[in-house]
Amino acid sequence: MNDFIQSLFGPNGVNVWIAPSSTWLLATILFTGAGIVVFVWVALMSVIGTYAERRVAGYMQGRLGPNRVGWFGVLQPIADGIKLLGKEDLIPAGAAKWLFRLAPILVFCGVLIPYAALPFSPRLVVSDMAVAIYYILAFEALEVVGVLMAGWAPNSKWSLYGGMRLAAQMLSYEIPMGLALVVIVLFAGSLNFQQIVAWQQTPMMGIEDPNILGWGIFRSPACFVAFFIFFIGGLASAKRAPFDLPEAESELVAGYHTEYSGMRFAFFFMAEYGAMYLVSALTAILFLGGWYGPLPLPEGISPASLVELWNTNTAGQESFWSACQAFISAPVVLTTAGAELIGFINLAGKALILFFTMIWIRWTLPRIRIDQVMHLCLKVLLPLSMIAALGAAIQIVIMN
Amino acid sequence: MEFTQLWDKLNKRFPERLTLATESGDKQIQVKVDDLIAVVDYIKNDSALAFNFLRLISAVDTGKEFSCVYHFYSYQHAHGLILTVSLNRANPTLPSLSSRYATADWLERECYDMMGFNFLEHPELRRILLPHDWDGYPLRKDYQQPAEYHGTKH
Amino acid sequence: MSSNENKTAEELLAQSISNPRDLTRYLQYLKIIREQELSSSVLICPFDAAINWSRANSIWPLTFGLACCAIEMMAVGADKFDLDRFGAGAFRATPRQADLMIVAGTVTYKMMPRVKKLYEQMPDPKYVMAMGACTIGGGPYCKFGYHVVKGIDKFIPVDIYVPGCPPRPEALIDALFKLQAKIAHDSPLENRFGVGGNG
Amino acid sequence: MALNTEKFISQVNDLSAQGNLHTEEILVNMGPQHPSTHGVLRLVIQTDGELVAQAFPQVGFLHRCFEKIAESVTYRQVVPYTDRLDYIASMNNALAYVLGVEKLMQIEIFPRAQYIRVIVAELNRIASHLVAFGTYGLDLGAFTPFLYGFRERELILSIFEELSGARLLYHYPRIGGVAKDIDAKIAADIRAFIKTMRRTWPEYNALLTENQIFIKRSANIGVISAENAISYGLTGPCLRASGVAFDIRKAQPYSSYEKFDFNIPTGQGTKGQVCDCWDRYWVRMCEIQESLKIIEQALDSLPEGEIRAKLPAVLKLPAGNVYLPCENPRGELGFFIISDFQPKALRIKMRAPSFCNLSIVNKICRGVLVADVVAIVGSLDIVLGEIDR
Repeated sequence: MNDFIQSLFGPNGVNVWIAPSSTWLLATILFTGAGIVVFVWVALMSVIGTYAERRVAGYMQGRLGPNRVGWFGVLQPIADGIKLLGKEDLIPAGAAKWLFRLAPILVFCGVLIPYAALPFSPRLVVSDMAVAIYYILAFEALEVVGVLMAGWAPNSKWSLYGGMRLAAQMLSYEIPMGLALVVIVLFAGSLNFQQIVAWQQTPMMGIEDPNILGWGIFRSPACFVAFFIFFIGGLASAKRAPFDLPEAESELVAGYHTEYSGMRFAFFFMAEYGAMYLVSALTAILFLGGWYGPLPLPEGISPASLVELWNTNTAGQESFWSACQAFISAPVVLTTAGAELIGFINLAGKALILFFTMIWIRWTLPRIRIDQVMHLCLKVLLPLSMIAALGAAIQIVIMN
Repeated sequence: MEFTQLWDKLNKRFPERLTLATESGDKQIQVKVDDLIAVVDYIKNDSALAFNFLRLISAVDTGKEFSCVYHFYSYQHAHGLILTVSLNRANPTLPSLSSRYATADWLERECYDMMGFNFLEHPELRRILLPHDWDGYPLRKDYQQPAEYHGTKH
Repeated sequence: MSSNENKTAEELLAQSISNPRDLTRYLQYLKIIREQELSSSVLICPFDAAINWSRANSIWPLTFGLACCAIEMMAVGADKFDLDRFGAGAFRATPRQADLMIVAGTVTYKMMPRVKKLYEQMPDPKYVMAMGACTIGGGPYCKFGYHVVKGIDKFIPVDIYVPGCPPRPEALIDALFKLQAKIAHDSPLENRFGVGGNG
Repeated sequence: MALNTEKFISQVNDLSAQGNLHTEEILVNMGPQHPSTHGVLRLVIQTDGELVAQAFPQVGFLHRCFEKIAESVTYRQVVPYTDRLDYIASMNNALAYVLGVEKLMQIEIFPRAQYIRVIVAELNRIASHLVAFGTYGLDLGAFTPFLYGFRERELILSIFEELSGARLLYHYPRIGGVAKDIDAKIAADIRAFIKTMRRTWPEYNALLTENQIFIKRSANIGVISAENAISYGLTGPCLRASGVAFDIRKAQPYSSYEKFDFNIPTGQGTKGQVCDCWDRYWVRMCEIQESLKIIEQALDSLPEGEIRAKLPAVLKLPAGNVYLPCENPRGELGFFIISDFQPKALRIKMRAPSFCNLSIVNKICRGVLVADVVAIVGSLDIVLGEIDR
């Protein structure tokens, strides 16, 4: 049973803090708990996202965003959410009923599943997989299937256009985005996020602990180019700003979610902001050093699983309660928790900065046409990413 | 080119078939229905006149009879010309200018929609402003407002 | 601000009508009503209050500009009179995601079936605001306008009438407040399940 | 990168001819309620996938029977109805009507009233071009320029509020003069507006005009040749963008426009071919600068004197007809007034520039993408109030 869980969830399963090698039932409970935590995080991102989007848009357009609902308008997304919950459950007559209901679920899963491999801090990860990047890219394609379904199901011409446009857009941004990842993987030598961030901590050009200089971007010109290609591909995958063609407000009325209302539309809404955070967190980890950021991490202890940590620090305590207190106050646990927290602050900070730039880009740039998206991605970004990958390979051969 | 030179040139080209309207304000030239096309071709293609801009087609119901007023303008020579064609009330038909001026297509459809003029060889003469199942031509002097439309009282 | 306790329910009701967004005063109003067992029809259970509060503060209008009033509606959405402050700034293009249909401009007989279809396409709790004299009763085109519908309440139910030709942006924002007050005193759960309210 | 549509369409056709690719053209209804149709215009588009085969504009959803009303009310009562025709530039409509009536009555207008009318008409032209700038940006997906445009427009609206008491439909030009005089405070506000407008004009260029995506979306799209423009009766910025330097304020000056010097911006095809969407947009932006110059000159040389002529209570115009074209922000707008010595007009026919500007949509929207149809209709800057009358 043990090796089965470890094979499923990662080579050094031993340091996976929440998947101790114990019974199958405990694992499922813990993973559903983790799933709920991730769902709450995505919901929180959509709450922060809608609020930030309307306030930032207001600020950039010279007007105030929502500021009357609760303190400085903070309750505005909650009011939107409850209102959307209370709307009528409306399915158009000519729609394919089951596909119509399934589409938002698929889109939301397409965004939620990749969060399983996304670390929030050095050890705070649902499952630290060996093939994390591959897993994330694979399940992002699931979202596209959902949107195509949402495009076709309601039998309305506008959503059909939205779905077709996303298919064309997905085909064009996936390849350069994948190649941009190849550059990082070539350097880091592994698909696992722990190794990638560890690679960004290794000394570079003589500097022992290159805090910021060690980031992925500054490692080599190939990575620098790959960063921009990846971020543009990320914008296209989250259907944001210049690439928001599938739900083009001014051309296709509202693109693929024209016929959706109420809670189903809220799922599309949450999926959009979830995808935005996913892409910005991914860029932060791969190119901006993940949790190894400006705030220095305290010297964490050697990786040890939770159970091992528990046994050493609570030896000889009678009651469970005093064992917990001892465990919490144990110095080694405090430093580990401290490392987690600072790591989280580093990573989430960078991700939220990229989150803000996405919002910023949306409210400044006009939308580009669908054939220009394909031209940009296939004729400009693709050769660029190929050259970057080639450059990276040559650099590695030269270096060692 | 002053209106008097214009009038002489046209009169020379079409002897005693044009009459000068007598009202005050802008000078109008009265043209008969059947030589409207000839006059329009002449003033459009003649280099000295070169009226290439059909500014306005207005359908007028003076209570006694219908008349269709054309305003022309020439960008090269910067002079204007107004032609009027009077039609009988029973069956107002006149040739369409849409083959010569593309803007005439919509302007004539509006005259048909509002006043019921029937333009011959117009590509698709149907209502442009009012709904297709609207009965009557509103700008005629003897037009009565419909009591209700599709069930909505007036 | 005199303390709220000795205020009578009517005063608080009036204040909460004028300012439904203020959560605290609204809850005090509910507390007083429950204590003094006022007439049951006014009693609104907390769940209704929560739903009403969220619906009142997140009204998404439908971009549906017809004529001159549409330009004033755009001006209300712009910088000087920002409608987004009250949560009503997200103009949705599709009727499916809109709660409020602001009919801004003259409705003609040719446009009437479309307006009716759009109204029917909007999901429930939907509200209609007749903006401008033309939508209320034909406006300047009432006497001789053969093609103008004399007032949209002939074919769709209207919640709020905003007089003016075109009404000033302040009038439109005041109409939004009145609509919020109207929503704040609805009782969705009671209508739906007959529970809550006069329990 | 111009999408080579002919080659693409021919490929699709012979593929479908060989029977292995069955494509069907669908009719898409960019219906009367659509975020980017500038009001209640219905565009029935016959598309083959994203490629547009035909685009049929359908109008009449806002037909408010102006011409029937104009025959049923007296001359003075028609002025408020002319405000509601092109409701974004209502000063210019009322000015065109009032000038027509005064020309038929052959009465002399005081120079001060003429100058005030010029100032007010040019201010309204700037406000209309700001709305056109904003909605064109909105059509291409840029939300922020719309708000910038409205920010400056609010300054103009506050000036008009002091002048006429209303924000959008003013009833300010009256037969025989204007309603209220420009006092020192309003003149100072206008000068302040000119200063802010000159400061923020480069901001708009940075935001939209020089934006690469905007240029890619509007250059070489919706190209209208000069003959097509003239044959379809296009006037105003759409005509001038095709290279025809014709402006009624210069060609047939009215209301003392001949006293001011300003030049007429025409399309040079700086970013693509002559008279593509970008040129029409750029001609409007340059016209804002020209209007600022006119207002400045008019304010500096504002003569003293009366602002309104004494006219009898019931106006009886001599029998006759008049057509006086004026330069509206959207093109040549004029009222053909026929009177027969009655208090009410026999017939008033209005030339609507947007009506003719819109008629060319079907010709230039063939073989373009759906997104370009939106850009083309946006660049023509139509207002449905004056199309449907």
